[in-house]
Amino acid sequence: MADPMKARATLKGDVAEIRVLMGHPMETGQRKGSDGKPIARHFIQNVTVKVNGKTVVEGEISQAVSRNPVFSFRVKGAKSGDKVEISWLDNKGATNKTETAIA
Amino acid sequence: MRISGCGGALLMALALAAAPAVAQQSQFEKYQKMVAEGSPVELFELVGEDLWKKPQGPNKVSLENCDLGQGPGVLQGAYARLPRYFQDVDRVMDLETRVLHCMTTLQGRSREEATKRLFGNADKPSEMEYLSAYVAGHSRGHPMAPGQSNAKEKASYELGKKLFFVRTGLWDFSCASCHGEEGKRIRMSELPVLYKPEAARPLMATWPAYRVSNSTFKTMQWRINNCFRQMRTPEPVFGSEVVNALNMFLTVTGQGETYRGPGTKR
Amino acid sequence: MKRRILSAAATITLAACASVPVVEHSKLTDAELAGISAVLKRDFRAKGQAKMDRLEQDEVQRACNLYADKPPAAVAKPLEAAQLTAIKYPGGSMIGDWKNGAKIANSGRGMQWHEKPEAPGGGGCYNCHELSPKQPSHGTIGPSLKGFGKVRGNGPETQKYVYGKVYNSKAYNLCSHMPRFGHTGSLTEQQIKDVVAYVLDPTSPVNQ
Amino acid sequence: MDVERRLVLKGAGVTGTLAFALAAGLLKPERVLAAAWPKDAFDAKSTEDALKSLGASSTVESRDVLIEAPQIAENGAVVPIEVTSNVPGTSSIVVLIEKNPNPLAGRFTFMEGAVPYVKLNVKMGESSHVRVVAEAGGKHYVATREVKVTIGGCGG
Repeated sequence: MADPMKARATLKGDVAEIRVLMGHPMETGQRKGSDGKPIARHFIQNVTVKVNGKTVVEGEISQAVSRNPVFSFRVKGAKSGDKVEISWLDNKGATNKTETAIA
Repeated sequence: MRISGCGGALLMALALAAAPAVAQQSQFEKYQKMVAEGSPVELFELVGEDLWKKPQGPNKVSLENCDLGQGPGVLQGAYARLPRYFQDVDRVMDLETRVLHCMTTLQGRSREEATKRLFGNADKPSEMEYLSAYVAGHSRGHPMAPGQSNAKEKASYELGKKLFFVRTGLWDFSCASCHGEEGKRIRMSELPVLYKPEAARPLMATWPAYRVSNSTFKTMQWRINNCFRQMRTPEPVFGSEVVNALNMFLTVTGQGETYRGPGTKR
Repeated sequence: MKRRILSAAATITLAACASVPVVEHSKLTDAELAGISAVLKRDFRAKGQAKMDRLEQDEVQRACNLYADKPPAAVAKPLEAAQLTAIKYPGGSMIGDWKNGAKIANSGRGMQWHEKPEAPGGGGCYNCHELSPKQPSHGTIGPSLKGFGKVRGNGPETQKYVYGKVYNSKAYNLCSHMPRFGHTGSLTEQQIKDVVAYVLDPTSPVNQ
Repeated sequence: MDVERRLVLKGAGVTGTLAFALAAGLLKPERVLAAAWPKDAFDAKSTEDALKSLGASSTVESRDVLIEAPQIAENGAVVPIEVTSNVPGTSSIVVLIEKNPNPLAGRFTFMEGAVPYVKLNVKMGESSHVRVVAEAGGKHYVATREVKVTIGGCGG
């Protein structure tokens, strides 16, 4: 099963609060597996948030972000119905994305 | 924090009585609140939905017609009314016991196959964990109201109550050894006095839950199993009367609280 | 708001407060305890080192269960005496290596079904007791033992008391929450001596 | 902002394009990612080195950089942190956990109406100061906050 991902965007006044959940192990490279061997570092490096196709937030993150990352962002001047698109790219080149509309 | 009904009044009284512990307590409360707000728990509901609707087993059917007590396929509020008595099996079942029953009856899977991996881990959560998240999510906003009218439901509660206090296992522990006195901790973890409604209500209204210390989703059957592991007993059988009775006792003790899970725990 | 939800659902929940019975830790009859024992044996399975014999109720567990952890002196005293007699004390000094004792006090491992029986277990002392002021992460189920040796000294009688308490707490208080670490083979003689040292040795951080 | 990163992550079709490019061996993942992610800053072993690598070696303390975090976290695996910069013209926010082996946890760049705000969960190996640096008009404003980490549980 692909890593699940979910976003929600709600308007408070003219600021949209965007919350995104990403299924990802965010391995630090310091943990050992059941075989005693270290588990390779595996983590999301880039997070991009777009509203109506325009990039509003670019995040570069490390393995220090917790497993199954959850982020909240805020965008001013957004309107109900605006399209929010969030994507990530990890250090192994895998990507995922999700979309939602501002409610 | 939500304070309501008699549990709330008691909670406030307790908070006042336990004044010296308040400074530390409030710090953990802030941590727990912030963790709950930033929880990835919904992801488990999302995957659970896929698994619920996925045809599986020799019968190649999904679990969508599983009867959780409110009729085949009814998910709304079903979890909040568990554990309860089921006539078709003439016994009390909690969420996981009933889901397992649906796997073996509806889907035609063997108990052996369906119970091969009930408790998952962060790298690979189990099917049961995902399904529990999905089903429980449909009870948000419903008051916790486990079955209590049938004779077997009453017997289950009574058995659970006795089991809660029974000293057993290599180290002579009962549930009450850790969860029987106000204001106690194991290390820095505060221990809820689970036979009292004011402690049971907020807890039972938030299981099953994403557990930070496991970095994954955990269920009530697991929670009870894991307590017995640390009590140094043998292992309770999944879905057995003992585990269901303890779950019934805890749920009845915490009843009336509005379900707001699946929650997030430390 | 909550009240409204409650009343709307009143038919299902009844009155939320009134319907929850007050729960007390009640005494059990012989028949009730026998019934519970049978249910436990039916619903549990041996796993790893955690065998089914762990569900056998010995006379201590039995008395505590029958009397809701408060047995009358006439019941408790003879049983405590029997537990005390069964303690196997080491010869000579009972003070081992406090540094190793610190590790045992900090480790909550041992005797669980997922663990290898040969892996060294811990005493989990910090789960319940405060000991060294340098370890702030301690439980509160048991009394604080900070500075125990400084207050009580470390003479032969005190050594014997602490050794005995760790070996079999039930010899002193029949329904104590504390496990019987020596009696159950959870800690070895040397390990208990090391814990005694951690509690009593003047150079141990517990006594600084 | 560097152009290459924009190219890599631009447009809805980018995931497919990138996946195709990777599969076809046209791009090595390391090369793509090195361009998109400040490796030297993330590999830095100290807060100072990480900030130097990001061009933020000189910072001034500011009350307009707000950090919301629990004083005590029960579990270092998840420490929630909420950061807001009220410094006018803030273009990016950097989050560092001083005692982590690699202190830099993330950099967030805001544009097109995004509020200089982010909430995230980080891992902390031990009790540590959390340092947040906001960039506005080429200057760097800093705030710090201590978070204590305890680890609970029995059974080992």
